[in-house]
Amino acid sequence: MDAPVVRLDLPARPEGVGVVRQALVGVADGLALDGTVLSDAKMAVTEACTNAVVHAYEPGHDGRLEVDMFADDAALTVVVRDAGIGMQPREDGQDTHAPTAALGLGLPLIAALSDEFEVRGGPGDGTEVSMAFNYERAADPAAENPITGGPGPSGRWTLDEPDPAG
Amino acid sequence: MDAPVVRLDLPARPEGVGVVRQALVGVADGLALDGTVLSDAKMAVTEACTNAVVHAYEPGHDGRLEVDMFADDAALTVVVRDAGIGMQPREDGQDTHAPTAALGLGLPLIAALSDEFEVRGGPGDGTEVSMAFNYERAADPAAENPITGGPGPSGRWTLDEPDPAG
Amino acid sequence: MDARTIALDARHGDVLLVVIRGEHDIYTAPKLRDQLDEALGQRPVGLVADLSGSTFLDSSILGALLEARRQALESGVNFVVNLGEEPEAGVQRILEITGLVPVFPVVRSAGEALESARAAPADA
Amino acid sequence: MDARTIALDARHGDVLLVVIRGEHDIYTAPKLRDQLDEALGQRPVGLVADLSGSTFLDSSILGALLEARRQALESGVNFVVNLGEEPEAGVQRILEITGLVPVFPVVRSAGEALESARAAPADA
Ligand SMILES: Nc1ncnc2c1ncn2[C@@H]1O[C@H](COP(=O)(O)OP(=O)(O)O)[C@@H](O)[C@H]1O
Ligand SMILES: Nc1ncnc2c1ncn2[C@@H]1O[C@H](COP(=O)(O)OP(=O)(O)O)[C@@H](O)[C@H]1O
Repeated sequence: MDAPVVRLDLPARPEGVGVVRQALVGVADGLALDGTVLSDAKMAVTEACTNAVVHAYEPGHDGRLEVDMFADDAALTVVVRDAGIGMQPREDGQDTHAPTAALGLGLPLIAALSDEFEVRGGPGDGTEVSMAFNYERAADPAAENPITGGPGPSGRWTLDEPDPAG
Repeated sequence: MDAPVVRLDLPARPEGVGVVRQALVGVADGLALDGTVLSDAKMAVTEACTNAVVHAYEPGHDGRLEVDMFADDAALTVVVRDAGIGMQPREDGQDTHAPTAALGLGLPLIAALSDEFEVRGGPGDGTEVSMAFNYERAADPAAENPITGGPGPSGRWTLDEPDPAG
Repeated sequence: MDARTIALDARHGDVLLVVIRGEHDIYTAPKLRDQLDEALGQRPVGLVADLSGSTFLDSSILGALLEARRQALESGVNFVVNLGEEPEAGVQRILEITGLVPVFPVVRSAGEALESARAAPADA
Repeated sequence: MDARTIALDARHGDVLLVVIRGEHDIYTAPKLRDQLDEALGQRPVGLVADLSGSTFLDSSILGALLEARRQALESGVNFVVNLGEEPEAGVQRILEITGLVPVFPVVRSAGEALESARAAPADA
């Protein structure tokens, strides 16, 4: 993709998430993006940035958060990247750096609100989440990737088990 | 200055100016910046970015615009940088890449709305404009660096001649 | 960005309102948690999270609201979310696609919110 | 960002309004120039640039407005800027620090704007 890229590079801190979201609004403004698509993009990008802030780096260690936004004829693509610990296999439902009560809805929301998404990276490699938001949608992505389940007793979201027969 | 920096790197195009301004709003939000200071910063940063878009690169050639924002205890500093032709000595009032009717108020506005500013770079070196916005102002910078003159017959702003006696 | 405010409204007798305006995310979630805790600590009959003036909420905010709901249920406080009559589209959407409208529960006006915060039996 | 719109309001007889809402800068300045040109091309008695709903204007926009004012003066059209009764602080500030309030001239209400667009002699 050789579309010109808007890149943000900022500290992976809570106050940075709003900076990215505001910049996204500015990019969308130049594209005359539809209201629902913009609002879905704001939410999905917020969740991806929040994950970099919350999960990627050791508490107290300031890592960077890098975000690329580029527009082609059909979609706005946003890539959120960190150089942190990478997605770890979960052990007994506990997260290395999770604060009190990470709800567990971030990736499900990203799946439900983007028209296409990809998560790259493994332990030690950092994490890169790429999300595309089509200007014209054939269907509501939230209907295609619905969020199932509900709040569990632990405070974390409990997704419904996929039906092995379906 | 080793404060963590929010960096934006984007094409020097008209639609990019709003992206920078929106990101600035996001940064200000994390700093709980005073309304007047924010509104002055939005204006000054807009003018600096507009200059990079309008003057730095040959028409049709897409250069980059780089913006750093960092906050210390006393001020928010914004640096706007391009890799373009640099500030040129003006010849007979004509500007190399100026579009119809560049008003000539950009640098005067930057001077009037920032508490401190600096322009670096010469022909061929690109241009870097650094502006500081104090959280608490001792005086209104617009009173200290007032904009003089008015619209001239050519469409460009005509600044009052500085009084050689003063 | 719209002003981000979180405020306690105690002008409704035995029902407390936590009023959430503007954009909220991980940056302001701790403040919201504190405000909700403080409100619950006052042992009101009901607690309303008023989202009618909020323009953006993410999953950190949903997490804070769900935690308050859990504590409210435990201590017999009626909990309800007021989305208002003209909610911001994105705020409505996150509540709908997560299926949380009947869970919180979500109502659509201040009047309805006060009524169910006063009257509803705190069932689990 | 607030919706950026530039619209022609032709419901006031011989006075045309160009209504500028939201944030405007170099990106939308060409559209504003076109709209102002089009309005002047209709040879109205007066032309009002209505900034009462605008939340941000930079020097590109001032340049477009000054150019329209110049053309209006040349062709005997009364030109006036309406800032409204509750202008955005930043919009008011750029007009004040540039000393342009008496130049355009700037008035503070739609009524005043229509009145001076109808009545004022187009002096130079
Ligand atoms: N950028 C990241 N770096 C490291 N781990 C991550 C990152 N993003 C997500 N994860 C892991 O994936 C899990 C699920 O993320 P998510 O669905 O967003 O829920 P939540 O963030 O609320 O836990 C997280 O708990 C965390 O373990
Ligand atoms: N980033 C830049 N690159 C090259 N030249 C510049 C740049 N910024 C300003 N200039 C030069 O300085 C002049 C004055 O700039 P300014 O005061 O902002 O007025 P204007 O942009 O309206 O002409 C410009 O006309 C241009 O020649």
